[in-house]
Amino acid sequence: MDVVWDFLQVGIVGNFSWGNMAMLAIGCVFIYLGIAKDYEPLLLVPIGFGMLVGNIPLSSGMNIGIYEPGSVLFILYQGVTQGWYPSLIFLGIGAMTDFSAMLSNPRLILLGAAAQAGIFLTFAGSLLLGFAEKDAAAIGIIGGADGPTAIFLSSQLAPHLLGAIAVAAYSYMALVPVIQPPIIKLLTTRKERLIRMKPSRPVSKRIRIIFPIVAFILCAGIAPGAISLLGFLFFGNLLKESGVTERLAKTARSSLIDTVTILLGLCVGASTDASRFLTPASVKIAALGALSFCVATAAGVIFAKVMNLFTKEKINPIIGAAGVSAVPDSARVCQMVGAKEDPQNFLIMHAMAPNVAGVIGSAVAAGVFLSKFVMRG
Amino acid sequence: MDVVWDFLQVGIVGNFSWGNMAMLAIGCVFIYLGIAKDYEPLLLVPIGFGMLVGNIPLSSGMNIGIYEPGSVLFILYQGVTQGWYPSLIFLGIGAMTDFSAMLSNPRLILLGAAAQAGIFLTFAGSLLLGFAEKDAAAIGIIGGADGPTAIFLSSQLAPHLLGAIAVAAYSYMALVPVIQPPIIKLLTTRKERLIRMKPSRPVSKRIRIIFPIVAFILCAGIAPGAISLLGFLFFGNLLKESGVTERLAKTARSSLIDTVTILLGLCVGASTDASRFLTPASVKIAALGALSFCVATAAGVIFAKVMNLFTKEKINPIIGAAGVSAVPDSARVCQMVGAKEDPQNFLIMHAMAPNVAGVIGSAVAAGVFLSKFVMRG
Amino acid sequence: MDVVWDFLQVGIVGNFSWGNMAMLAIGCVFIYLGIAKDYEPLLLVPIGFGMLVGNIPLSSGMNIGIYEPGSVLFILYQGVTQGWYPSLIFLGIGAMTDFSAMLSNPRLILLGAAAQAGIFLTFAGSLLLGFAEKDAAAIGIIGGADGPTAIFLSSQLAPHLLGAIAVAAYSYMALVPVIQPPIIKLLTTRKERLIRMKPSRPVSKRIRIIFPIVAFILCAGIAPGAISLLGFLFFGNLLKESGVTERLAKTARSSLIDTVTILLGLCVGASTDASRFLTPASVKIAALGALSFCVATAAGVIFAKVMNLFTKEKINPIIGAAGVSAVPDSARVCQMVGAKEDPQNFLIMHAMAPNVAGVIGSAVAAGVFLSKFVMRG
Amino acid sequence: MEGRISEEMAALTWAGIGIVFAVLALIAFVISVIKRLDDRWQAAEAKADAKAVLKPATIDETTLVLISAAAAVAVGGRFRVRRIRRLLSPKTKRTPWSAQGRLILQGSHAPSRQRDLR
Amino acid sequence: MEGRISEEMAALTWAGIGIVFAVLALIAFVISVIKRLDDRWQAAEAKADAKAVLKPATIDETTLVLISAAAAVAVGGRFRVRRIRRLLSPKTKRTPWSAQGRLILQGSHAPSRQRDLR
Amino acid sequence: MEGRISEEMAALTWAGIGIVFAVLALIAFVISVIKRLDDRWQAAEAKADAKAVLKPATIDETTLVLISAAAAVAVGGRFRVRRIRRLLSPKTKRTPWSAQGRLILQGSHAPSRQRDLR
Ligand code: NA
Ligand code: NA
Ligand code: NA
Repeated sequence: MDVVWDFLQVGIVGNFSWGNMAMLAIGCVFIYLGIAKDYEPLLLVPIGFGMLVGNIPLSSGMNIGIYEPGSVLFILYQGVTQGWYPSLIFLGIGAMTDFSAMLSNPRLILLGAAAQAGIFLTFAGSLLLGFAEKDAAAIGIIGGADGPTAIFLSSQLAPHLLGAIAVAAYSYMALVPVIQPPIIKLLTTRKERLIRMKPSRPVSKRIRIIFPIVAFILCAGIAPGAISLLGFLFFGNLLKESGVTERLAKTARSSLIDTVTILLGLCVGASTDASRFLTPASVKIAALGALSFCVATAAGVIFAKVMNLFTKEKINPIIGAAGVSAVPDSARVCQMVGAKEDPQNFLIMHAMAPNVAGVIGSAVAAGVFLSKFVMRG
Repeated sequence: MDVVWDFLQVGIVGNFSWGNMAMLAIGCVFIYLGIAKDYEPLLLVPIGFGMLVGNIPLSSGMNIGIYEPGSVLFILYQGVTQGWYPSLIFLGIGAMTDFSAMLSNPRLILLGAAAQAGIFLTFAGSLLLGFAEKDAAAIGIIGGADGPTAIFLSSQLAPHLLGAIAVAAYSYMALVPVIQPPIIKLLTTRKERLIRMKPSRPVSKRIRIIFPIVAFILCAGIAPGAISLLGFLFFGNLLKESGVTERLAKTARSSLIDTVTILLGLCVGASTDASRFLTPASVKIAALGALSFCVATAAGVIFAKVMNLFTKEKINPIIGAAGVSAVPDSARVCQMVGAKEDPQNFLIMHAMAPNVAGVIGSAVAAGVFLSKFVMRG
Repeated sequence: MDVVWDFLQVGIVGNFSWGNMAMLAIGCVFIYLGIAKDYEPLLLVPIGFGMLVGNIPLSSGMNIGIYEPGSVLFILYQGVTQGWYPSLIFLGIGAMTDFSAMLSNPRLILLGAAAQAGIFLTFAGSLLLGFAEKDAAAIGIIGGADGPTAIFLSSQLAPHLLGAIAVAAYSYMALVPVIQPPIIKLLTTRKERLIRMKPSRPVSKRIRIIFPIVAFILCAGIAPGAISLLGFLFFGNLLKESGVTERLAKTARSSLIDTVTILLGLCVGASTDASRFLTPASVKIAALGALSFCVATAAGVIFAKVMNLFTKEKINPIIGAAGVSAVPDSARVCQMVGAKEDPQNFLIMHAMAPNVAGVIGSAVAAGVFLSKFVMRG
Repeated sequence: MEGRISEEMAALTWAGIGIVFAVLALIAFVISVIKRLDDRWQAAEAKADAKAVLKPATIDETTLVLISAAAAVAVGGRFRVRRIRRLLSPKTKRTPWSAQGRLILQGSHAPSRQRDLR
Repeated sequence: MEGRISEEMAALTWAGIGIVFAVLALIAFVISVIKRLDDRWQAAEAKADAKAVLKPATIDETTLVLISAAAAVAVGGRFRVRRIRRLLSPKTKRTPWSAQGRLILQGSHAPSRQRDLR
Repeated sequence: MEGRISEEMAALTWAGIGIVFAVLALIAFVISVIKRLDDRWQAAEAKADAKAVLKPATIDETTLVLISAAAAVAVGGRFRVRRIRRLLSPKTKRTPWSAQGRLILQGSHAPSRQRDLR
């Protein structure tokens, strides 16, 4: 029975590790949260199953593991490490995002800018915790609350932290309904939370077509590092809004984004091999990520209150929290928090404005880091 | 007219070969069988046309042939040689397979295991016919009656035999309705073929969700070589069953699997260049493949009879033949054979159990060979 | 504020160029023509936005530009430079093209052959203008009025001219309704334009299935250089006509072709970096392209008139213009021109015959050039 | 017959059959165990369900809010949502990307474009 | 004009036109021949068809069996299938992957989930 | 705390916030300007539209021609198209690939196969 014995050696028997067992358990928790709690299932289920795939104990050299060049997982993982899965996901997101709410009330864009403060303060915090500069930038972007942006920036600046950063980003995005409400309540008075905002006016088709073109040139002209993300986001949006390329937009927002989501989730999950993932750095990243989300939420809310000091038409500061992006969960959270005080107050329409602006904002922030750090090295 | 003459030299005039003509004819036969006889048309039509594409006589050096690095066909063929087309097809198959029949009556899984004996006996037979060890393993897997598994294992262990193995595997899968009935009848009595089985009970959603997770960990833990196949199969199935990722499952079982099926079929067909394909080895492989199917069918049927010696609720041994996989044709064959004796005997529901178990079984067998031979090589 | 200043240096501030500004303007014009004028929007909108993406001024070394190995755009652009995007588009076109009109009246195929004279005369013209032989061949193919063919041939023979050739080809295809009518009128009498043609007879399913197989073997046997294009075109058509692979044909003509169209358009546009595109060569190519279209149109019309000298059933020479391909715009133009003289004269059905024959014709022409020039070097 | 089978390969032949058998038998066994557990869970749940006879909500809260909001904008006054019938499949409900699309759309003011995101 | 055309290239220009013409003319010729053959086949088939006036089955046997099976399970007794009308397109009938899905589903015992695989 | 922040990195922290703010503020400003321009355009267009009370054609000319052609073939005589109602979405109208498919199909003589290209 030597044959059987040798055979068992290459599997769990010969490579057992408690780290892998822990990661298998975490994978199951991710799947459970996705299915039973309905937290971002399109992300948590693939990532969770990917964790299982990446943490089956096995001998290396079998051309199976995601870090073994030539294996199927390694090949599919290249879309992550080379950064084009995130770009294609942004293409699909652009083709499904309606910027009308934002275009109708442009001043709300500033809330989406304010919330990105979380990114840069976490960057500083990461430096304080001893991370290298590039790593700190990649960790900071967790505060952007945008999975594809975080993965893209990590792939360019800190590939060795990609798994930890992606897992942290998606975890906190899934936990938005838990994290944000207490912070919002802490920073606002009941009177503020009761503010009703005027229903905004419709936006003409012409503006919706011009917007992606102009916004792309502005963003990319100033922060060219954002081209690989915003180029695709605004391209997808133009396909959607042009009215003559609906066929392409439909494919971009259905089979194309679905395919990439499946592969991205699976590969990101599979990259969390215990020996690479269960490290002190991952713990620090998790802590910094949580901090990042809180700071971003607070920054958005506080900035809304500041804006109210200078304008006549008051903004309900709750919607500042939607500036973190995490589309559309964080806009839902705003609606929920507002409705607790006044069930007839429909904030979600207004919250979509900072919400989508936050996506642009974090892509610009990623562009800033890329311009700074890729050039140097 | 030198120009015209030179031009003709690079085409059929300068490179005529009877081998290519024969392969063109075989390609036409494949297309004919697919269209007129409706034998597995989704596989035979692409493979058949691929044979035409791969056997047009031409001078090498034009960057066109599938074996010329840089040509379009070469690039698309990489999905086959690197093994990720089969994995993606398994993702789609997982997203369209309902394991309910099997979960409802777990003991029928053993029939799916028994039929894999064909794989290992053909492996031994190939060694006897003088094939090298790795080649013999790849040839043996034809008995698994599962195209993607056969292609995946060949790509890892015996790339030079890939065309012959894939063609043999798909040919016999198409011929299942011809091969299996006589064997079944030979090995069973009329009384056995008349056995009626109880309609099985429905399975809860919870079990259908837990199954792909648990089954993956068990299979991959013991036979990690199967990860590249079963990881994708069970991932696809989880996407289907979770109820919250239907969107991803739908894309996996429609545009994703269709696209890969088109490219895989075309490339496998185009890889059967006459000079590589028309060899004694191919003839041996064809013979071994036929043997393999027969042994697998017999093993499934006989094992069902053995199980009947020990259990009270008798199994109709016909459904043992469905254990070879070749989903769903071989389950249909079981129904057909059973209905000849008793038109009111609905075996197909029960036959689906060993049928899908057989898919898992042959992937595990592939994992066994991978563990054994990749490590050494 | 050194940080801000350094940051601005990598963007538009430090890399401003009037060339890029001009290209941004041209990109906007393309988008405008696509959306407002409805000229081939599925091509002009992606190419136009691609021009924006490729002409944002930025410092090199940021891993963003389409010519920087490793950047997202570079990776996606490989489908163009390696030539497999055009092949996949031909697969989709094959799966959506109905060759019935042509099969019903085979002699009209010759009109599709005549119009390809434009390709070879432009090839000669390009040599006269001083282009190298390979470059001249790639420029000539613009007269084929078929985007994927032009891109494929350029990628193989003249990669440095790919952007200019693709832009010229698509521009003139969009301008077909402007270019063709005066030429048609110049070369035909009113009496000729009034010729009515007999409605053609239906074609049996059997013939529609046999056609792609036979036509592929004939074309590829004589001009094997066309395999990478016609292999996919006829394969797609077989999937469509076989009746048993509708599922694959549907994916090929929807999500697959859409995805590739998006990426091809974006990348071709992004490859028109001002420093590479705004050159005298591009101006010459634009002029030769226009010439090419005119010659092709004229050749088709004149050949129809020549055919009328020898046959009894007269051909309306207008439909000769449809031989340039530019499917289906140029067939529409024929209908339009004919209807001006006699609104009850339905030429479009007849014009589809030379129209689709023209696609095959230009692919064969590309095959001729490939056979000639790739072999040599 | 030119080839021969080494002892190791012969062992592999039998071991292979055994391993495949063992893995599938293990799966069969584990499924049986889980099924037995599941039956108990289901029985327990059935009991619990029997007590909760309340008709379950057929639509989630966010959607209800959005419909109310849309109606509020359209009607411009006070009103009550009495009954909501779902026209689209309930499956889409849970997918964030499409939900995002839907939410954004509904937050927008171009109702005639809703078709786009279907 | 800076460039010039070598003799070889001039030959290629004319040869190219000729080759394209020849290939397409050949295709046109072969199609004509095949069409003539096809006309004869069709005539022969039409004759044969005229004899076989039997109304063709509108549903394949496997499907009939499955419907019978489903009914048998549901009704739990003996019965006869009198007439079957197809609700889905008959095209799907022949595609193995989807047929697989359909078969497996129908072999399953969760009829309410059938929607998933459409 | 093991790490420390260099002066450059501290500057980057604040500059980063500032740049993101500046870019988004610029977008907000440009949108406002464009919106104001658009309002004027729309007002001008509304005036122009008010004059043109003509009911617009609901179908493009090519399609009309094709329908006429098809009818001419079918009826085999003279006739007049009185009214055309679109059954498919008007969006498909503009996509060349699908239009190609449709046109070719309609140019073909196998009307029963039209389903394939939808
Ligand atoms: Na953000
Ligand atoms: Na099997
Ligand atoms: Na052409």
